[in-house]
Amino acid sequence: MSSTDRGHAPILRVRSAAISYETRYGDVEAVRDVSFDVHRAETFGVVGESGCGKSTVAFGIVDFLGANGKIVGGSINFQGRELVGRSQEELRKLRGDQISMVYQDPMQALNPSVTIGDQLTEVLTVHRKIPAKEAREKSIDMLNRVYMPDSANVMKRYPHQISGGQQQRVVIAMALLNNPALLIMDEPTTALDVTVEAVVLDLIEDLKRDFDTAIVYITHDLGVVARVCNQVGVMYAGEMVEVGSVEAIYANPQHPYTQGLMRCVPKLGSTKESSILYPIRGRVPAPKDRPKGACVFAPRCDYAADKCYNEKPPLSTIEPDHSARCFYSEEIDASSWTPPEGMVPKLAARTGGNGEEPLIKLTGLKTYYKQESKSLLSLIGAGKSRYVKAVDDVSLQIPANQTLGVVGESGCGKSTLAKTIIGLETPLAGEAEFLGFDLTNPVSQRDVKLIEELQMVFQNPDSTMNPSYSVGHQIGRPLRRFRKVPSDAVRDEVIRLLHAVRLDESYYRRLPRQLSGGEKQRVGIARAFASRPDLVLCDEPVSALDVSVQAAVLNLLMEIQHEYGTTMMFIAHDLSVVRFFSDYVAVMYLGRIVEFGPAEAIYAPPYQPYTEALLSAVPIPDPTAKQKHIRLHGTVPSALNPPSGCPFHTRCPRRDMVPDGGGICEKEIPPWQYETEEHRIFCHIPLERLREMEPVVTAD
Amino acid sequence: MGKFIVRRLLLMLLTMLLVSISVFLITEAAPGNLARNVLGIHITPEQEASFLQQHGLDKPFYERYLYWLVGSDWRAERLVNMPIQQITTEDGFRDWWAVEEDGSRVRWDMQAEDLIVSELQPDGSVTRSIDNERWRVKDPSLEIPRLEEHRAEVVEDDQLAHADRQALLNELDQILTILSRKDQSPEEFTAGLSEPERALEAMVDQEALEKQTIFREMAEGVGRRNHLMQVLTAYEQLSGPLAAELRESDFQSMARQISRAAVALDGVDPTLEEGLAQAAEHLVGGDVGTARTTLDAQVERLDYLTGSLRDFLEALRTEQYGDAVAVLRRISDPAETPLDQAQLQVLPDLLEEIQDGLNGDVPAVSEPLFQTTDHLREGSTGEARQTLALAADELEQLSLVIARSQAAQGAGVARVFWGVDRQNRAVQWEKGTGDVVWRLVPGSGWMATTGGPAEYVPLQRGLLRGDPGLSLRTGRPVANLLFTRLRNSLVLAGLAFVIVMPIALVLGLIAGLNEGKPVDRVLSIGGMMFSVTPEFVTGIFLILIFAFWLGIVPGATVFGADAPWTRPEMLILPVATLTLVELGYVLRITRASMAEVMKEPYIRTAYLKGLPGWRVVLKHAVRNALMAPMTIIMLHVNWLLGGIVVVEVIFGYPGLGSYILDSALFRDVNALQGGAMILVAVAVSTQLLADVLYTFLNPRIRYN
Amino acid sequence: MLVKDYMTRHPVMAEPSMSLVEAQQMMAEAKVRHLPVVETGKRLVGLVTRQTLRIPPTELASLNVWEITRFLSDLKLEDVMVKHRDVITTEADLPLEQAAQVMIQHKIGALPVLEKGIVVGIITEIDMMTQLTELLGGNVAGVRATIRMPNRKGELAKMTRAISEQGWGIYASGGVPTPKDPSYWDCVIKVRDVSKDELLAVLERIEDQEVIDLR
Amino acid sequence: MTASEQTMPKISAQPSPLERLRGGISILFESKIAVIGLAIILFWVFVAVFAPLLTPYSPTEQDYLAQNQGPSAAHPLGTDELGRDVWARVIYGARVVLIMLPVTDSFWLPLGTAIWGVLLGLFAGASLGLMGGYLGGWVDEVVMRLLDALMAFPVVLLYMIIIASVGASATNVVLAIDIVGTPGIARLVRSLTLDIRTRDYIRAAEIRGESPWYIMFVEILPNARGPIIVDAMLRVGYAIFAMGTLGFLGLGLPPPSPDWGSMVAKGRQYILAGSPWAALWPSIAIASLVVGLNLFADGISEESTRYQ
Repeated sequence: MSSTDRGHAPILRVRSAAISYETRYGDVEAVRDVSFDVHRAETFGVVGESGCGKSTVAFGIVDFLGANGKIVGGSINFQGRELVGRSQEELRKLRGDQISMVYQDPMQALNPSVTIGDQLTEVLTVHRKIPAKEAREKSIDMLNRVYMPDSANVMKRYPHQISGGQQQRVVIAMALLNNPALLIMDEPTTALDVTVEAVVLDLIEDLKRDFDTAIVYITHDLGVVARVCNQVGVMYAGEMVEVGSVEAIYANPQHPYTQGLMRCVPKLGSTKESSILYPIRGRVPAPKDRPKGACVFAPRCDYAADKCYNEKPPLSTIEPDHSARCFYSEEIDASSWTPPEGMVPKLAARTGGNGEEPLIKLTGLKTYYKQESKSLLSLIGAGKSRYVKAVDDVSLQIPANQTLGVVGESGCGKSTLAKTIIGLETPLAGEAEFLGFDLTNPVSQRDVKLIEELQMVFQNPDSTMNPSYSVGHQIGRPLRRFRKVPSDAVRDEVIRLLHAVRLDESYYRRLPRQLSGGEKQRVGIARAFASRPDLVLCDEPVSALDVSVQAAVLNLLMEIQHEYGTTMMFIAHDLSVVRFFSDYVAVMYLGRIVEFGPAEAIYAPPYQPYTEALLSAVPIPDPTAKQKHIRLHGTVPSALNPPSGCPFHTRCPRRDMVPDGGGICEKEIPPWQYETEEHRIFCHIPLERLREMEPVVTAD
Repeated sequence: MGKFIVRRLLLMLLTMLLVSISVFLITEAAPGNLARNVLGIHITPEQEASFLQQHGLDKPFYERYLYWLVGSDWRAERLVNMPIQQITTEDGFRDWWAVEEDGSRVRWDMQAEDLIVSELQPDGSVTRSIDNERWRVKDPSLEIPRLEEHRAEVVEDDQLAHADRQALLNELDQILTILSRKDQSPEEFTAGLSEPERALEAMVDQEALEKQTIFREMAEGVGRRNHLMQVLTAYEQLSGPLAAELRESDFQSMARQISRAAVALDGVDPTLEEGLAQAAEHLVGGDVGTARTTLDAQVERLDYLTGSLRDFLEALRTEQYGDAVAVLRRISDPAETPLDQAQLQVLPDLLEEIQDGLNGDVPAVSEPLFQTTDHLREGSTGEARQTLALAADELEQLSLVIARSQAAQGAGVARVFWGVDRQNRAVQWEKGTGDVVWRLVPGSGWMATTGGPAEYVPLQRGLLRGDPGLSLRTGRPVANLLFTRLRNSLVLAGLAFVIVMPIALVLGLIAGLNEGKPVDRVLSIGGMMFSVTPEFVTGIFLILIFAFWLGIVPGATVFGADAPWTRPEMLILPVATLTLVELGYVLRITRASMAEVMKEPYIRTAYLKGLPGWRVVLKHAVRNALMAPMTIIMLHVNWLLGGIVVVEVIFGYPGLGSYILDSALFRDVNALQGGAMILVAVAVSTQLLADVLYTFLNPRIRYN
Repeated sequence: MLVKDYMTRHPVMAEPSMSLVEAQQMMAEAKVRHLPVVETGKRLVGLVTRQTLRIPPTELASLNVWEITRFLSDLKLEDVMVKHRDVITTEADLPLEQAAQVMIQHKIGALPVLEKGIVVGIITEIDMMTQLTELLGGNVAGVRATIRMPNRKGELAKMTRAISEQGWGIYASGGVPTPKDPSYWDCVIKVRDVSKDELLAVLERIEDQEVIDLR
Repeated sequence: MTASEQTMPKISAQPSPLERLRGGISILFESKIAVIGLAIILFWVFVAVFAPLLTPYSPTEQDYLAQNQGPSAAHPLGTDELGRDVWARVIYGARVVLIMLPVTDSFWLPLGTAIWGVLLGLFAGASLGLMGGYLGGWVDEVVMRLLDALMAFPVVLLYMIIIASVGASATNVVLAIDIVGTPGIARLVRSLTLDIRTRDYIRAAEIRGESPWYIMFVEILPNARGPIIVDAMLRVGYAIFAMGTLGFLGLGLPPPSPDWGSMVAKGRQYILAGSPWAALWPSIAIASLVVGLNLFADGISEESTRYQ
């Protein structure tokens, strides 16, 4: 269809739009000079790091910028109609009718105290003035259309009563009810697990085709863009620096920022031996600090010339469907780029950990949470308590100096496993041994010698540091506590650590609120390594960071690990990152490890069916890559009451490969099958059948 | 949901339990004396003890708390060994009765030695009859040593006539024999004891015993009234061991008494008169030592003049009748008492007072004394001596009878009976033990008797069964007044609530919608000012403005406990005060909540769905925005209750708050507890209501 | 080949209260010639086309230039549009050719597509033309052959068999009765990955059929 | 990314303490209501500190010739029913409220009754809240049940019972206000603790093997200080409120101390008799000081949340 549609005028045409916010520092231009077209049945992706003005563009389209935001220039033309300068009442008629939005966090976006049915039907009754009954029927139809199970019932429920993926479907159904010409999706899958994300992305694709809707898709995830978008606009610091078809941009990024972004993201299958991540130096400037009359990216650009600092580059067309805001886009060739000095992590080839004694060894570890039942009996302490089997029968070992990656969907017990090892949770059963120390007792009962050998890097940069104390104090605290250095040498040691995480001395006295997310994370790493631990647990250390910062932090972790010879356990939900970073990988599902082995073995057949499903759900930042289409249906069962037998049998897409058709999966816990000594798979399907599987991803 | 409510109700009960225990504990620890608060500061320690006993306050803390909580009737039933029932009389009082096996309702009182049973007739009238069958031997193992001791006393008692003593000992021995037998039922005891006891009873002359009281009262009366006696008492005090504790005012009154005595002796004995006058002067001047020395010289003379009648009175007061007889004989003996002119001036008056005090109740003694006075006045000393001797003989005879009666009475086997008295208490009556019991008898004040009620369990149904007990201050059931007061308070609070809620919520929503705009500023700062100004200040301002300066409404509410609605205009200012304070509070909460909700992403969603502004506000914002205020307002009821106390005090409104304040200041624990329980119940149940409401408004909780 | 598959969804639409000038601007911007006029909820109330917007000069003749400006700026779509009852519409589930017939019959260039009175799309001559080109493979590179064959059973099969025997694929095909000769059909096919000569050689071997055009 | 994120200023340079102080003051002056509140508070602190210099009278000095008078040159605010100077009593009353706590006749502590009425409760409440919130489990359960029970007491009842049982004196009033205030503070601190304890830096401290006390008082408490300080400020206002109420009910400072509440209570009896002055001025004093404190706290918290 696209060939014919391109002949039509675009549904949405944005030209040189600029949006400002009034602040106490005066008007700050959050977005400027943004131009793009969105056509019928086409998805226009807006990518960029946080703080680049992506969402502002989305809200600017419908002029819903809050009390202090306003469109200060340019034109936003919707189906031939200029939207800038329209009255709110006119815009209101468009919103929800011709232009709909889908938001990042569906739970937040749905009113918690109004039933889903009411929230859906009111879109129809307000815009269409049709009888409630008819609106209801239409709503149910639409819910069915987005593959909502039991849709008539869902209408009566409240948002919290359905799962996150279903909530997102409701939001999508709500957006589509009036058959809008334009759908704006603001990070619609960011809050979802990768398997759910895959299903929702499929759904979006289906709907786009069936409804001919033009979609503006905002995301920070290059993989998602590659999967769903036709056209891409890359935003940086409030400007659109590159626009083009998805193929063109991925194959041939022209703007240095786009190139930088691509180099930050590990490809699924790339390893730290085979590839290097190159972070973009510096960070996104705050709106008020953006250079004026110059290229906004110049301060971070490797190609920046004098001209870039003195003149603002126009959006120049390279190919018919591809333009970039760079003076030198013609000259720059991404493939001949050489990293600047100091950006390449200094990693000598490490001696493999094979054959070495395992540093840590877990055998049959179980950590259950007690769940207080809400019965009356429990008031007097006689209630029957049930257990959430957060970690169930986990056995693994990490060889010294190696990295174990742990992946799985949220709630699979990754974090609990880490907490158990570190001593914040006490296991119910099983053995855990670390260099001969017992790890089954809580941290409060552990010896200081043991405590200092186990440290942790946390996920959320905003909460990893105590806002009340300076950087120096917080890095110094473990040094003082473990008496690693004499107290008069603490300062020097802290500064040494700061240097180790690429921060200079001036950070010593800074308070956390004066740091950016990446810097906080670096301080968190410095703090974890201060006591020179043997084992560092990283609990999603980069998942809250922008890609360029993520690359920097990953590099840093690798370097420090290399320098200190530390063993690591790396927890993440991003399979590409885990693959990139780890030597060994454990895949967890519902508290159990379902596959364990060297990283390269996990990402190649034979797969445990869950691993296969995970891999095929990962969005790959390459529009040409072929990926198997395996989707998990239903939701992860409650860990309070996990399925009998194989925990995965309720959702397993490969049950037909089991000889008896899958009956055994419901009854018996699967055996560990050893492909190699190190690679084991937790499945009833015979290894021979598993080996017949094809690789999930094949590059074109 | 049901489970949740049950859970909350249980927690509420738990809270109330904790509160009631702490109120009990705190009032327990509080200094001050309830008996004095109720009866005035002049009561004697015995009376205080008796008061505490009668209200069950002598019991240990936990026992009282238990009775208060779950009632004492079940315990009393076990003690009385009969079912006990509360009935409501026609005039609205609640009476406790024991229920006999045949179903008739009875209760008792004790008159002298007799148990009187009152029986409630079906027509509501009450018949009374003697019911001594109920007495039970207290406890042989305790009685035997007591009786043996008594026997020894009887053997020693020189006041007893020989024959009486023999008869007494005879019966006593019989009783002891019977009591010493083991394994007898109470009935067998009663049967066996009846004969010797009857014999003992025959020995008791009740009339003679009553005369003891007459003697004693006369002795005290004369001692207090007669100036000469007072001088002697004063002298005793001055030289006694407690002299150091006497105070200035005591000296002053002594001086007055002494100088009055001096005046009375005018012309009788100038030396004595002068001496006394001097002593009085010394006392007034504060020179106690000299006063005493001066008195020292006078006392012997005074004693001589009064013919040692002081000893006579003292003997009668202490029931040493032998000594009294001896004094009379001494005066009648010329060798000992010359009856000179001075004595003749003093003695007749004194004797006349004694005889007046006896008031003809003991004619055998008072008649001869009367004659003696006459003779003395006439100067015929010989005849006077004869009549005095006669009085002495009569007194001696009487003393024998009294001694016998006392001994016989003391020899009776102590009997006890647990029953219900006419003041709604379970009482253990005792007789035959000889203990003195003080009782507050309605109409005749404090009375001391031997035998009578010994232990009380005030009957109450207990809070758990809806009975908060009797007010210690008024003796009326707490519940009666509590509910009137509660109703008055509810009228006040309810009116305020009805006015406040719609206005405050609407204003709050308006302010919240216009966050940061002038209308919001005015409303929220104005609201804050009203809500943080103490109620009494607001009240004062309102009184000043509307009652004092403008004079359009009454400034105080003075009406009976009953009807707030008899003069509704009186309610205007109290309600206005509460309204202002609450208005600001609710407004601010609603505003904050509304402003918060309007920033929620789902409101943005609603706008982006293209809903008109009014619909977004009404359908999506208000319900969520009301969640917080509703619950906080409910929690604020607690606070409102406090405000009501203050408002009630400002305007003199007869509500629950002022009732509790008075009870707390008075330490009327039952009333305080009753009020506290109502307040806590109101507070906690509104919290429960808040939770239920919150759950209703917030489906997220409802289905968890 | 139903209307709903080929119509333009989310057509540009206008409100009755929109001024004539604005509507003209909008049509120019969005490059459309037909503008369904809808009230709240996309309920059709009328239709304007570029023609309807062209005010007949007779109406303006008596007015001076100021009056014309005012007249034009006051003119709303509801004054000039074709009212709903006169608008010819179609349903989304109709076959495409039926819709085309309606258009031919009424000599109109566009049909608003309704579902329960709500505009869900519009189908225009252009859409039809697009389908015609698609039908005849206008957008695909390849050899286009027009073959004249007798109007009887089995002739088309003969041809397709001949082509498929060569392992070629027909990418588009269409047939119309031969102009002025009802006993023959002219059939157009488009074959990819083949040279003209090869194709001609194969087609010429078919009996009773004649290649009349090859390009 | 939302609008607020957009406008969020990024502090990139390290400001000196002086600059930070100046920043704080500028935030304060940003809010007009905070400035007004501060002015009222400072006025009362001033008259309290310099009370002896501001009036020739003693607060207990009686003048039987001038009872229940209106304002005059000799008595700027009039006199009360015993002929005491109302101005003197009001400003000496401010002393008791704000700058000194009389413990015995001759001994007094610095900081006023209202301040102590918050400080002790703050200490107890913060400790309980931290323990309940951080340690959780049965400690939390016990602490919360007790506080719930305490909260279920209607406030005035609690005051009455406490004061009635321990007797009316300044220290006892302080004690009562602290006891009543403790549950509220504890709840606040607990909820803050529950939030803060989920932060990763707490986990970092835990895996360093820090003791619970270190975590509670060094890691958690400093981060809860903002809301606690604002709350404490409101509570000072509330303590004045409570003192006034207690005084009014006859449960406050024993006479003849210049206690605002009891001044109102006494003066009230003469309002309708035509002498409103003795009740009016202390009422205004209480109202203005409490309102001032609330304005200040409101302004501060509003400004600080706006530019967080």
